[in-house]
Amino acid sequence: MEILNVSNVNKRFGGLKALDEVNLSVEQGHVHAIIGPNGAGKSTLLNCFVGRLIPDSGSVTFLGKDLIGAKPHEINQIGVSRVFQTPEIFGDLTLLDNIMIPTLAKRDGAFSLNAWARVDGLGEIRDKALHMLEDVGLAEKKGMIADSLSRGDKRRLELAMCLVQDPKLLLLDEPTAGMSRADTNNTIDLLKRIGERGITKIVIEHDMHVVFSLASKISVLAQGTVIAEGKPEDIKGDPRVQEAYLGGAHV
Amino acid sequence: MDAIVLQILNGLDKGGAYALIALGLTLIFGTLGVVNFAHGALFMLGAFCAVAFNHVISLEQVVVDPTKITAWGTPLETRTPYIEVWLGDTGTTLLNYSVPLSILLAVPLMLLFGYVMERGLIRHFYKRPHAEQILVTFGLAIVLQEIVKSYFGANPIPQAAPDVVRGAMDLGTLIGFDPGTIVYPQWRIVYLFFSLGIIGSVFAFLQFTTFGMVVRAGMADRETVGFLGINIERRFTLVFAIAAMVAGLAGVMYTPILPPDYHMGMDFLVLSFVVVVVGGMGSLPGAVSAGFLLGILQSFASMNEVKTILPGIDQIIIYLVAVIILLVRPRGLMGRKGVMET
Amino acid sequence: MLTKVTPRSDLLMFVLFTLAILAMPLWLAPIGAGYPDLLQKFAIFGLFALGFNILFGLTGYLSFGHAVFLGVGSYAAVWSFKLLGMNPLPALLFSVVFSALFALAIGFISLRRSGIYFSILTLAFAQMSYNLAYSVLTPITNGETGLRVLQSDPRLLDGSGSDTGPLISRLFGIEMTGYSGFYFCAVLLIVGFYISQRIFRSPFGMMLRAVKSNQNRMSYTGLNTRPYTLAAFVISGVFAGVAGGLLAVTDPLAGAERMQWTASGEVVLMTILGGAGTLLGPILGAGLIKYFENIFSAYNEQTLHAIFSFLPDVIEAPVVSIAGLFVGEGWHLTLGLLFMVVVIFLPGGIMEGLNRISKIFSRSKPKPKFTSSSQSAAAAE
Amino acid sequence: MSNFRRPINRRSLLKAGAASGLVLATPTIITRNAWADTNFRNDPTNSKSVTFGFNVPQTGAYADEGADELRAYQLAVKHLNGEGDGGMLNTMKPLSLEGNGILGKKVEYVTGDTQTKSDAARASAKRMVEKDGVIMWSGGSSSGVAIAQQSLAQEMGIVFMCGLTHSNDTTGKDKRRYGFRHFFNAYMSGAALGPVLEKQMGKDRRAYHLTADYTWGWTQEESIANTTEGLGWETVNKVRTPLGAGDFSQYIAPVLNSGADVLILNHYGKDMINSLTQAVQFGLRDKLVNGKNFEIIVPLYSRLMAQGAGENIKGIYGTTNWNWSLQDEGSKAFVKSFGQEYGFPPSQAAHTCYVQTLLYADACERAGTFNPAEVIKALEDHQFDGMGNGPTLYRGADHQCFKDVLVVKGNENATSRFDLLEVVEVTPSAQVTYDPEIFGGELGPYKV
Repeated sequence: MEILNVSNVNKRFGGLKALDEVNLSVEQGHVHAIIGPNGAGKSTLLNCFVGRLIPDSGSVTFLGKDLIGAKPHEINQIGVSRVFQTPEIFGDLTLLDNIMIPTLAKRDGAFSLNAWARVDGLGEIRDKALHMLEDVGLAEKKGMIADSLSRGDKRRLELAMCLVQDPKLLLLDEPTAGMSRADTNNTIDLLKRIGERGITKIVIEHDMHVVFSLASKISVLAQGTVIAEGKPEDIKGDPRVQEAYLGGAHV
Repeated sequence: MDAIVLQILNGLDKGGAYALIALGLTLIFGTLGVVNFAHGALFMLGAFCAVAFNHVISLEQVVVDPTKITAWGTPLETRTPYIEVWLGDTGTTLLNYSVPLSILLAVPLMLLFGYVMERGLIRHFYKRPHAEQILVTFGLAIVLQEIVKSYFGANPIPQAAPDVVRGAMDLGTLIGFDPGTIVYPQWRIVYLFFSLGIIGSVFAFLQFTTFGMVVRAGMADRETVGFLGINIERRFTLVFAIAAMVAGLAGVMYTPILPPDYHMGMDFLVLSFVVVVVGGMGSLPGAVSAGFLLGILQSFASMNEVKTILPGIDQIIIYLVAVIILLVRPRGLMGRKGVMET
Repeated sequence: MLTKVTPRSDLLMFVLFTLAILAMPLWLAPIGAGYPDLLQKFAIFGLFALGFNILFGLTGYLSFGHAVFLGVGSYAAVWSFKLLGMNPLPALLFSVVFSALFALAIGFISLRRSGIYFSILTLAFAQMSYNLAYSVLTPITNGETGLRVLQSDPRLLDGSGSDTGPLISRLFGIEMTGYSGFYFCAVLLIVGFYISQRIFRSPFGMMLRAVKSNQNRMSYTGLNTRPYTLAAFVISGVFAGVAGGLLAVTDPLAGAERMQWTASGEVVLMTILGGAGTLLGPILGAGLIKYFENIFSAYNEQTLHAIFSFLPDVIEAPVVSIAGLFVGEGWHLTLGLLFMVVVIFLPGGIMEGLNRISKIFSRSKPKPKFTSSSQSAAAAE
Repeated sequence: MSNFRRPINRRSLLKAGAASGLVLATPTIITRNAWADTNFRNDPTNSKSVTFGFNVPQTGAYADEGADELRAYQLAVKHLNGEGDGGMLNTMKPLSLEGNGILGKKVEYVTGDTQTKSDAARASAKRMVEKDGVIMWSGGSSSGVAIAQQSLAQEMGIVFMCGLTHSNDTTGKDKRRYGFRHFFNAYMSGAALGPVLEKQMGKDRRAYHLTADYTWGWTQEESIANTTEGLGWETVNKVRTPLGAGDFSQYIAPVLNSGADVLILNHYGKDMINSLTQAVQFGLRDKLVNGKNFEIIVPLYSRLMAQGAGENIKGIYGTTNWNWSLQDEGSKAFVKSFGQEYGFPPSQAAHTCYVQTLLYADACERAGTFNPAEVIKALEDHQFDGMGNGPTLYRGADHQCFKDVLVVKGNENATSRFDLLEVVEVTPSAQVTYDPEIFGGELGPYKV
């Protein structure tokens, strides 16, 4: 079943054509990787999915709902979560708070004037958040201030913040960039485990090791257009892809 | 028609003053990222450089005549400035030019003060939240003005412009109006050209010198410049000193228009912030255009014809314009994204 | 506040706070602040700062025009006195309604921008209100002289003209001046503190901290930041409105100068001085500034000579003249120095100072960084 | 009267520490009874001294004026206690004071800062009443603040002797039984100026008003316009300017071509200094309009304003309550006494505050009690002389003093830096007296 449909999306920045008639179809339960050289428009495309950018033309639908013009929080509320290239977390709050906030957002919706309850009385939410922290291996740091985490831990925290919401579609913008090999492998394991929950994922990634360990389908973006699409093994051998990368990556 | 020309002239004149006062403030915002609530106090210190200079050169020789008694019971004193006693007519001329001459005092003094202030205080607040910058600079402003008050008192101290530019001049005759219709104070015209000159120099300095290029690069991206091995810190100190000097010069030259008192900085503080924000944080051209825009609009809003239709409009025009501009243009006229938005 | 925050510790804090406030006439008397008017001001400005802190301390939005709600609350209360009579309850209701409406309107527009742009928008609205109230709105505000209750006002519930006594607000026959006025304000301060405490510990409060921390993440987490900030803005506006209403209740007069930018700046200073984002800090800051304003300004040469009379004359004269720079007409200087000293050495305000002191006494306790609840981290700031 | 009002009898902060326990322990029943008809708040009967409160602007634009007021008050207290040369106690007629304090009690005082803000002034006054136990307070430099304190005085039952306040409202629509004003007002300024303006500028003039946009400005504009229109002058325009505008050029520029030949500045303090300085810079004084010299009038003058405006005041007409150059015995005695204490002559603000303090003290002495109801009656319709303004009446109907008004102009040949104003004419009090009914208002009860 198709979960996300992108058709004929165009986006210009001044004279630069960032996205040129992009078409994409993401199937439920798949891990769909988007690869391509720097400046190919990968992040721009992701921004069009979450309401950060509005395409000049074309349509983006998620489970039949039009995403264009919708606000970021509305898009999240219908089941799309995103991990950023540089982790976006609540830096001055504790790890536990960082997880509890998305948990509450899932339960109470985009706004709730819940000023009379006590956070420390929210047993169920708290347990769920603690559980999530354990899942990503941050449980013993739950009382720490998020800004004091290492970069890798911050990424894991952000991932946990998205996962705790049980999204239908998870967008990952270079989830392992800047991580050590060991951390990268941990993250791959983690993402695979999520796969078992049936969360559809779109991954932007440079690291082909990550791409080929995770992806069930790959789209290659170059200069704003999709130049190739298919299963990992097909893409590996595609000459257009190799040309696009000019041997710059270990394909 | 002549009324409108007069108000445009007045608006330019006001705008020049606003732009000049806001210039240093926006320079500090843009380069150092510091919200400087002591900027009004720097303006006031500049004005008091003129007062102090005048005090010094008009130090009086006091001749006491014990045979005559004043009404309040003290011996009669005859006072003559030393400078006139020593230099005669030259001394009188120097006294007459006290305000422009005090620039000579204000430039080194304000540069030094800016340097000390940045090294001693501001530097430690670059990374601190804006709220704390506000508190510490506001505290400094109060301290400065109280020191000035304890020495000079609270009452305004008049400073006269030199005789040659003290009166008004008939500008209308130059552009074909009837004599006596477009008459404008000469000192205000001097001030307008002075502010244009200072604004121009600051722009030229930033545009055409290597120093200026580094500072502009630093305004755009501080970390990168740091990576290039350039000591941006020291340059920022100088930028702060220059900003203090610009504020001080604005103050010196403003004294004949507005007799200075210790509180004048606070009176200008809010206004200069509005100008800077309407122009867009950290944008020099923005601050200058906002200064002129607000000046001209304020002049027009004060016209009787306008006030009869919209009573009280002259009282709120500055703020009303600020609200409208900020709603239409989120970062003011020329602000950059992400500056002072958190 | 370094220990774990629990419902129990909050209750303890609330009870201690209540006792401390109610006993203020006793323990403030030795430092010369135990007289009704200043006690009322402590309570009222404490409430004002408490409300401001809900906006600024939690969301980080620095309103530079918050005094407008203080002014609106005062005007609304005095109009209630004029129209309905001297009962403080309808007056406070008026204050709440009007300050909430103003806050809703101003917040709706100003919150479209953030950072310094937000600050300037709020400042602009407050200055417009102040300038208009002082001049062209005189029929509503009575301009410079200030709005007062007159014998000729309708006062529907009191019955006009039947009462020729002084026009003082009364609740069930109790005059809202003097110590009874203070206790009325104190009760509202305690209620305000309770509400503030609940908000701090609630999911709503956590969301407000999230706004301060990272708005981007918030919206990608499915939370709409605008209603959160607007709700915080209105709540804190209503706190200010009630404070303004109380100013009118204890002294039935409302003047435009309450809305001037200096008044808005004052509450910012109170909050930061005490410690923004902490529960008690803003109240301490408010108390300190009001104490300076009323007590330090009252010293004069005569009182200084009396204080230093134990010194020999040779020393006394210079000591008095130096001390004179900082009190009486120089009290602003002391205030300015205080701001600088606090912010340079105690970035977290007075509360940080208190925390450091309490740390010295409790070195043996475990590190505070690993608290198990989110709230303690913020409360310990 | 409610049971909740308790008079607090602590005199000074210094003693507060020791005394606080006692005060709190005072049984309510006693204080309740103490608040009977013959008693009053802060009754000093059982004390060896009485305390006055001097509430003056110590911060803000009027701080220097406040400082001068405070000097005068300190001098007045000295004289009342029999120290110094006695000043106007030597010239005051009739005189009941004996130089031994008041009713045998030594006079002490406390001070406070009004900040020239109503709220701050009332807070400071309440401190004096509630904490320091003052029996009277005085001071101030602005009408709004004076009116705010006056109504507080009525609520508190403590007499307030106004400092410098010039609005008609103070003793007009906002008059209070517990408030008294020695200073003159806008109406009297207008009435006094009229004849002089007629003599100096003729009957055919066109006047342009710039008016500070608040109540004092409006009452002065009205009073002056009534006078000048009575002379046959035409009023070209009345323009309201924001308080504290700083730069008034946008309001002054249109005057040039309005056809007016007189500019009337209804500004006070810094506003007046700025608008006058700027008007002169616009060349208005050098202008010839309709064949006449353009003139500027500043209806209310003070020495501090004259100092602030410097050269620009030369030849400009206005009125003042008192000037140190007056040659009557009272003025001479006061100037000498003040000058010897502080080294320079007093301002009109200092004078009015000094006189107010003496008048209050004298009224207590005459009433034989500090009970405000009796003191007020002693002040009402009291006639006196020798206080620098000639024979004066404290009118009971509105608590306004009626005395001669000085029309002055900026001195063109000053002999010293204090010699700024030249007295042109002393308008006799009969010419400035008016019917109290014209301003309405209600004084309120004697007992509160």
